[in-house]
Amino acid sequence: MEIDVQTAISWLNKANEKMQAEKDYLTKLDQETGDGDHGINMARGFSEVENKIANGNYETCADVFKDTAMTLMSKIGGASGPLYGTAFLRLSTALKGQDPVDEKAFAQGVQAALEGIQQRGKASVGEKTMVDVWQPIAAYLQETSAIEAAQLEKIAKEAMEATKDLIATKGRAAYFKERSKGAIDPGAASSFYLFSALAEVLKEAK
Amino acid sequence: MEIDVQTAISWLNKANEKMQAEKDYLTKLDQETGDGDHGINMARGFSEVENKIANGNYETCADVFKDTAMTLMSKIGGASGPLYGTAFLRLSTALKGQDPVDEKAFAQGVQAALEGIQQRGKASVGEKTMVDVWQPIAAYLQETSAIEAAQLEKIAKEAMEATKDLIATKGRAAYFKERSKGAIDPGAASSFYLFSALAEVLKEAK
Amino acid sequence: MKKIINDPNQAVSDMLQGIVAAYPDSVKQLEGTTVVVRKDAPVAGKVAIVSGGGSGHEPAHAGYVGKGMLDAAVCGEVFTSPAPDQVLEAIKATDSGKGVFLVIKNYSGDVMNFEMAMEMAEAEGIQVEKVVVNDDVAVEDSEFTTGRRGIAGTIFVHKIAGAKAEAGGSLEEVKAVAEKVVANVRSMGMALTPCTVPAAGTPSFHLEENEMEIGIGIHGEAGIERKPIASADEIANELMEHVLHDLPYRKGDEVAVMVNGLGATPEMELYIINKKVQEILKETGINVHRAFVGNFMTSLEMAGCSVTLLKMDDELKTLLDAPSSTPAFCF
Amino acid sequence: MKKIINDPNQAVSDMLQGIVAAYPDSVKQLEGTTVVVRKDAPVAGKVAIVSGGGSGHEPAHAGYVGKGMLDAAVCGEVFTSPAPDQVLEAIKATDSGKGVFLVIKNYSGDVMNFEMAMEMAEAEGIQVEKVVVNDDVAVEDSEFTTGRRGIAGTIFVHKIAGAKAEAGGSLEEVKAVAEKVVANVRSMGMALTPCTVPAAGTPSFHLEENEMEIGIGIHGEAGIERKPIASADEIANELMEHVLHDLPYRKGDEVAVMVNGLGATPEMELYIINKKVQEILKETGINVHRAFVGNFMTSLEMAGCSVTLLKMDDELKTLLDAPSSTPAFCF
Ligand SMILES: Nc1ncnc2c1ncn2[C@@H]1O[C@H](COP(=O)(O)OP(=O)(O)O)[C@@H](O)[C@H]1O
Ligand SMILES: Nc1ncnc2c1ncn2[C@@H]1O[C@H](COP(=O)(O)OP(=O)(O)O)[C@@H](O)[C@H]1O
Ligand SMILES: [Mg+2]
Ligand SMILES: [Mg+2]
Ligand SMILES: [Mg+2]
Ligand SMILES: [Mg+2]
Repeated sequence: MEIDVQTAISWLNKANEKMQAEKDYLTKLDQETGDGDHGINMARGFSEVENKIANGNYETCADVFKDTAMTLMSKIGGASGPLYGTAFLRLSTALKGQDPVDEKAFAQGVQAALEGIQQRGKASVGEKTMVDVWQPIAAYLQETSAIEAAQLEKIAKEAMEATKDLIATKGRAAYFKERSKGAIDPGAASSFYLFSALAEVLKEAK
Repeated sequence: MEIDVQTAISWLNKANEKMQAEKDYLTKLDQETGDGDHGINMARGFSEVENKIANGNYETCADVFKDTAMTLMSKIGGASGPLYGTAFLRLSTALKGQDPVDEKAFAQGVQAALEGIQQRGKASVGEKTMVDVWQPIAAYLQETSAIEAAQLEKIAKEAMEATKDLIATKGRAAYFKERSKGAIDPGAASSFYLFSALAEVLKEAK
Repeated sequence: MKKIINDPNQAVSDMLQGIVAAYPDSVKQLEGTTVVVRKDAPVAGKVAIVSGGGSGHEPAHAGYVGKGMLDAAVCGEVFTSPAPDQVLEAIKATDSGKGVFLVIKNYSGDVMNFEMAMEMAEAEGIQVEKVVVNDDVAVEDSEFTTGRRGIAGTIFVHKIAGAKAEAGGSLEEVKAVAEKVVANVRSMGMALTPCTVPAAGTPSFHLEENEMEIGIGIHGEAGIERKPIASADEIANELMEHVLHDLPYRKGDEVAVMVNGLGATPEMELYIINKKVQEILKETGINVHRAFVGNFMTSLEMAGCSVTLLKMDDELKTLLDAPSSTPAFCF
Repeated sequence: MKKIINDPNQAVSDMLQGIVAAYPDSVKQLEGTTVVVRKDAPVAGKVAIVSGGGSGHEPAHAGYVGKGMLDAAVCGEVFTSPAPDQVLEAIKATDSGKGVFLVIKNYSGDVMNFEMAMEMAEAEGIQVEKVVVNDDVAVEDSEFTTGRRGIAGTIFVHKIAGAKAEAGGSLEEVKAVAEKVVANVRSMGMALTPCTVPAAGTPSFHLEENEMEIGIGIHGEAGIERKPIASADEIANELMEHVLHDLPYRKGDEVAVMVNGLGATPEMELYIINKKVQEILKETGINVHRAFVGNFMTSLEMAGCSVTLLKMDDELKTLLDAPSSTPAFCF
């Protein structure tokens, strides 16, 4: 399976659809362990991405993801803005000259994105952040020989749900210490929606 | 029937007792058409009066009422402070050299008190203020040959209740115009308690 | 009732100690009273400006004590005018021989108590003059009623009368300029929530989640009209319509503007109101000399705001812009 | 949700227009951004001070733009750090060639966005330095976590770094004195009520009528401990205990004090807290150089307060007392 410009655009549009649909839920999660703006932030950021790429004329996935990165970086703000922005920027850089993107290249791109998130946010696995979703996804993509959409979604979902039992040590949720246990991390949830959008697009693309 | 220093003191103590008991009710009335402090004001003022006169050594009713006036004037504030203060000051002045005070002298004293309230507050009958209780009481005292406690109380009570249907044109309640209809005027209610205290003391004195 | 207080009956006295403890170099409390005065009172050769009223309107009035504004603030119980003896103490402590000027908000209680103090002070040979502020256009003005309330426009009277006194104005001159402010200032307010007098313990009225009160006062009393909550722009429109047409303020006029929070309104919302107020003034062709946005005359923790306009002339501009240094009003 | 707003998604943009409309002679909004700058920016020969963060903390940060404090405030969405490009615009608009100093509150988002902007500015050849404020003692400080939050103590950093820059200090000198403030300032807050982000529409947490949160932040997040409401004196005691022991502040020290309201707290209550705070300092033998009581760093319409202490030395005293003229902080 390959990812071409159209798939990339469909992925981001689908991701936006999900962020809009789950806006209130993401905000509710962020009210529990943060400041109650994550859904608002993601909905704003991804709707700007959809607008941006609708007006573009793209020849490469790298260009799509670069515009995505710049838009997320400048329209989200908060903690998630620089993190998602950095992720897509690294993905873009890794995919330069790779069109159409094959599975291996994509896997390396996601690995680079994960590393970008970790450099920027200085969080490792288990700190109850979006890293806890990106890491197992990056690992799956690296190790699999053929991406299975259902498996991709399942891994993201389980990873997201596993953040529930963690105690946060990074991001705002860290202020709550033990009290942060029992709620899903909002950034992990939005990352799940991002990858579940990818899974759906890949499924349709088949 | 005569009013001596002891009766005067009992009257004020009984009035204090009622103001304390009805504090919340008076405040509730004032929340409806005013600023919600009348019960607090009256309870504070009359408890200071009780303290003040407990420590005095009085030979005349005029002196009791003068201390009452000064205490109400300096401890209540608001609209009711100067009004009740003026009332008791005029009562005191009218009763100078009249001890023990007979019914006629007392009636003239209350009339003087009413006039004091009206001079100070510039309200006439029907403007939904304490004047609407003091006026019929002053009239009854002037016209009766022997004060009947039950009758005194009844007149005060009916006068107070009649303020319910009035539209206020003086005091804070005036801001509500038509909306001030339907609630008893708080100052009329506290005036009723003052005269009902007098009625009870006169009954006991018999 | 959720409040950060100790004994509700001690709230005003605790507050006064907290005010004096905050600014020990500039103000003091007159012993045995609820009066806050400039530490350097009486200021030689200066007419003293004394104001006050019930508490619960902070920073009014103690926050305006200082150079260029008030010489003393007389603080009553919450929403209860202070008694005449307190006002008298303030007059006596601030009179330097040039006389004392009282700024009174138009409420039966304030007027009666301050006027009684005025009579007492005059009996002691002190020259006293007064102005009664009645800027609230929500209330009908009529000879036969209590008349209009004094609300946030009072701050402009403090500032301008204070500046006139600081500049060496006589008692008559201070009175004249204060009356000019009163003649040219108009306000109107609205609220989203009621407030609770500490000693009462329950809110003064009830509003549904979708309701607001238009024409609110500053004593927790309900307003003149209850309606569904409107947008900030609609609220600004409604308040401005009443205020503008009352004087009226006309094309070519120059005004000072005050967008005042009632205590629990985020500044963000006050600035959103200010945006529309300034747009309306621009459309009407009215020039803005200066704007003030913040909590100046509050009503405990009431959420809401008021809008005040003061029509300026050269004298008022000079006096409004004169330096003042008080905790709550300074430039 | 009861708010005086128009479209919740336009609240910040409406607010910014309202701010600029209020003070058109002293501030302006950089076109196409959410940045409020001094009208005379860049100020020749002066290090520029830039701060900012999410909105909802008004008067922080736009209210501190002016002579003696900030050159620019970068305003994000409500409780959301502004993006790097906005911060970069502020840096570019204020740099006079002497460099730009960033005052950042310690939140993952603020730190990341401001640091990215710093890198971008440096790439454009602009000298940029920063300080990260982390005064909130309610949060444990540890290498392995996000660390302490920046709350009301940030205002002291603005004032003192601003005064140093105004006095001609170099970028290194401004940084050094800002770091000194951060090293010596500690705060802690509490709340009686939550607040509601306009675009979210519901409160961020729930408190029962008899509950309060101790150790609250300024983003509508719950605190570190929930308990029954205590008296003002007990609240002041608890906050002061944590703050005093943290640095620690000791007998003979001299401090500046800030009693800060979170948005919906009547000033009366802040002064009642201040009374007890001053008593505790007196008992402890700590001298107060200066006290500030009011709304300086808010959290929308949250009811509650924070207490901040800053240990002073001669340099800090001179800089804190230096004149500043901004809408929200002036003397
Ligand atoms: N240091 C970090 N490293 C990785 N992810 C982080 C970090 N800090 C925060 N996050 C992620 O960001 C999410 C919060 O994003 P958002 O609510 O938009 O920003 P903010 O916390 O500034 O309000 C968290 O749920 C978490 O997943
Ligand atoms: N001008 C007036 N003349 C007579 N009575 C008045 C006048 N103004 C107010 N009152 C009386 O005072 C009462 C209110 O007293 P109170 O609540 O203690 O004072 P305030 O109105 O200042 O809060 C009213 O109910 C009314 O009876
Ligand atoms: Mg958040
Ligand atoms: Mg009343
Ligand atoms: Mg009252
Ligand atoms: Mg946020």
